[in-house]
Amino acid sequence: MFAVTAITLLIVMAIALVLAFKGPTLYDRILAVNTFGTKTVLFIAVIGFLSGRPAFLDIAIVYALINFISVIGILRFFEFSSKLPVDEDM
Amino acid sequence: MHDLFAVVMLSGIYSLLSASLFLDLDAVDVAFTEASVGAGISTLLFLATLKLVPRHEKESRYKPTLALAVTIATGALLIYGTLDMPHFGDGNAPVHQHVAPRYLNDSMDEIGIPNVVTSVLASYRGYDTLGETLVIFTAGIGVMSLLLVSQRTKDQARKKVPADMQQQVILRVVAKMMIPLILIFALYVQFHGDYSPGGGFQAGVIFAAGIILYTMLFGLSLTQKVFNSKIVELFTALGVLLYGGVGVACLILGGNFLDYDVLRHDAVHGQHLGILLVELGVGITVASVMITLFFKFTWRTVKHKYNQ
Amino acid sequence: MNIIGLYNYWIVVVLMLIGFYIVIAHENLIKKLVGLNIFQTSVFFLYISMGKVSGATAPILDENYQLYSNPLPHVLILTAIVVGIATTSLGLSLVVRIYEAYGSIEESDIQVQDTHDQLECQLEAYGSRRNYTFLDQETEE
Amino acid sequence: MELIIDILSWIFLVLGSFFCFTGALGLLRFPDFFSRTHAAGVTDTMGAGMILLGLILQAGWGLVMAKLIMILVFSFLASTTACHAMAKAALKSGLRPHTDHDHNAEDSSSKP
Repeated sequence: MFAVTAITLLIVMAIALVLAFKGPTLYDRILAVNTFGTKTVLFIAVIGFLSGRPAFLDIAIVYALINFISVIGILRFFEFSSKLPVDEDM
Repeated sequence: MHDLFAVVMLSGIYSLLSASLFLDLDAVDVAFTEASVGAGISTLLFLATLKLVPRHEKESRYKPTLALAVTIATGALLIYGTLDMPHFGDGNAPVHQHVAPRYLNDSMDEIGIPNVVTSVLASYRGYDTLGETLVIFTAGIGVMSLLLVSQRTKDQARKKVPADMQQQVILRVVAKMMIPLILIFALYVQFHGDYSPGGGFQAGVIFAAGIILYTMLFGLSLTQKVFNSKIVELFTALGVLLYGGVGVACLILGGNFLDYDVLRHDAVHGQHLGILLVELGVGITVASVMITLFFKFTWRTVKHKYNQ
Repeated sequence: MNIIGLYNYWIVVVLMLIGFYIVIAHENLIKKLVGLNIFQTSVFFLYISMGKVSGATAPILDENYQLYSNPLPHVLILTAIVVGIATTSLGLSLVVRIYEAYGSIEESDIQVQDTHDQLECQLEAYGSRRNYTFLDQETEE
Repeated sequence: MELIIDILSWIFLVLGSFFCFTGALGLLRFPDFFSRTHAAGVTDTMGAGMILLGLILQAGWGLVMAKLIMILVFSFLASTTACHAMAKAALKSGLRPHTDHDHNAEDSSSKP
C-alpha cells in the first residue's frame, strides 16, 4: 500500500517538474516548486515507512520548513525586481 | 533557458531531488544537510545575487561545438575508467574493508552514541571537521571583506520593512507563529544529533534559515536589533574557538589534541561531552556565517536601491 | 549483467559532464556557478553511491539491524556540502563585485573591456613616451 | 481491531493519493495561474492531510506520531499561506485571472 502511494507521489512530482519547465509565467514555476516541495515531504514520510525506519521523519520536517522559506524568498526577491524593472541598468 | 530566475528555481528543485536520492542511498545525514543547505540557503543566496545583477543571460556568440567535443571526450574516458570499479551495492568493495567496519563495530563501545555518522564526524575524524569549520569561517571572512557595508547605507535603511512584504499580512502572521518552532527544531537537531540524523552543521543552517525568514519579512534593521551584525561576526570566530579550545583542553588534561577521553574520568562520558561541545562550536560557526552571508547580500541590495 | 551493475557511476558521469559543459560553454557567471554546483553534486553522488551496501540501512545503530551502509563517505560529503555553500557564496559575492566593476556578468563582455583597457593603457604609455621624445628633440634644437 | 485500523489507513492513503493525482492533473490542465493555485491547494490540503492521516494510523502512539502531526500542522499552515501569498503577489504584479467578467478576479484569487 505504501508502494502505491509512493508511486503516485512520484508521478505527481514528475507532473510538477513538467509545470516548472514549461510554466508560461514565472509564478507558475514558483507554484511548481512549492508543489514539488510539499510532495517531496510526503514522499519522504512514505519512504520512511516503506523502508521500516520511520524515525527519519526529521528530514521531512526540514523539507516542509525549507520549502516554505524558499517560496517566501522567491516571492520577496521576484516581486521586488518586477516592480523596478529598470533598476539593473545603472 | 535565458531567464536566470527560472534557472535558479530549477536548481532548487534539483537539489530537493538529489536530497531524496541521498535518502534512498541510506545517507540520512547527508540528505538532511543537502535539503537545508542546497534547497534553502543556496537558493536564497542565488536569488539575492540575481537582484544585484541582470536577470537575463545574453545570447552567446560562440558555437558550443568545441566545448561539446571536449565534454564528450572526457565522458568517454570517465566511462572507460568506471569499468574497473566495484559494482553498485557490493558489500565486498574495497571501500568497505578499510576503516568502516571498525567504526561500525566499535563506535558503540568507544563513543557510546548510536549515530555513527556523528561519532565519526566529531570524534574519529575530528581533525577533518575542524578543518572544514575553518574553511567555512574563512569563506565567511572573504564575503565580509568583499561586500562591505557603509554606515550611511545602514542609516538610510533604518526602520524600513520591505515594501512588498508589508502587504502580506497573513504571511507575516503565520511566519511569526512558525519562526519559534523553527528555532526550537534547530536546537532539537543540534542536541539530538547523537541519536538521530542531525548535528551541528544541519542545526546551524536551520537556525540561520529561521533568522533569514524573519529578515525577509520584517526588514534588516529590525532583525539587527537582536542579531547585531558585529556580535554575529564575533560568534563566527567564537564557534571555531570553542572547537579548538576543546582540543587544547584535551592537550592540557594530558591527552592528544581532540582526544576527548580525558575530559571526564570515564572515557565514554568524556567522548559525550567532547562531541557535544564540538558540535555546538560547529553549529555556532555555521549559523552565524550563514546569517552574516545573508545580511551582507541583503545590505548590498539595500545599497543598490538607494544609490540609484 | 556485469556492466549493468555499474550504472551508478554512469549517472555520476552524465551529471558531471552536464556540469562541466555548463561551466565551459556558458558565458554567464551565474550559470557557471550553477554548473559548478551540479558538478559538485555529481561528486557527492559518487561518494555516497560507493558507500551504499545493498540490503543495508542507514548507519544509525539499532538492535533490529545488522547491516549498515558505510558511514565514512557520509561524513566526508556532509561537511563538503556545507563547505560547498560557503565557497558558492564567496563566488556569488565575487560576481556581485565583478558586476559593479564592469557592468556585466558575461565573460566575453568582461574580456572585451579588459583588452580595451589594456590597449588604452599601452596607447597612453606609448603616447606619453612620444611626447617626451618630442620634447627632448625640441630642447636639443 | 488492528485489521480495522489497517483498512482505515489504507483507505486514507488511497484517497490521499487520488487527491494528489487529481490535483496534479489540474496543475497541468487548468488554463491560468489562479486556477492552478486552486489545484495545488487541493493537493496540499486534502492529499497531504489524507496521506499523513493514513501514516499516523499506521504509526501508533509515540514520537513518530508526534512528528507526523507536526508535519501535518506545518504543511497546513505553510503551504496554504504560500499559495495565498503567491496568488496575491501575482495579482499585484498585474497578472489577471482568465475570466469573462473582471469583477470575478477578486474571488478566485482570495481562495488559496
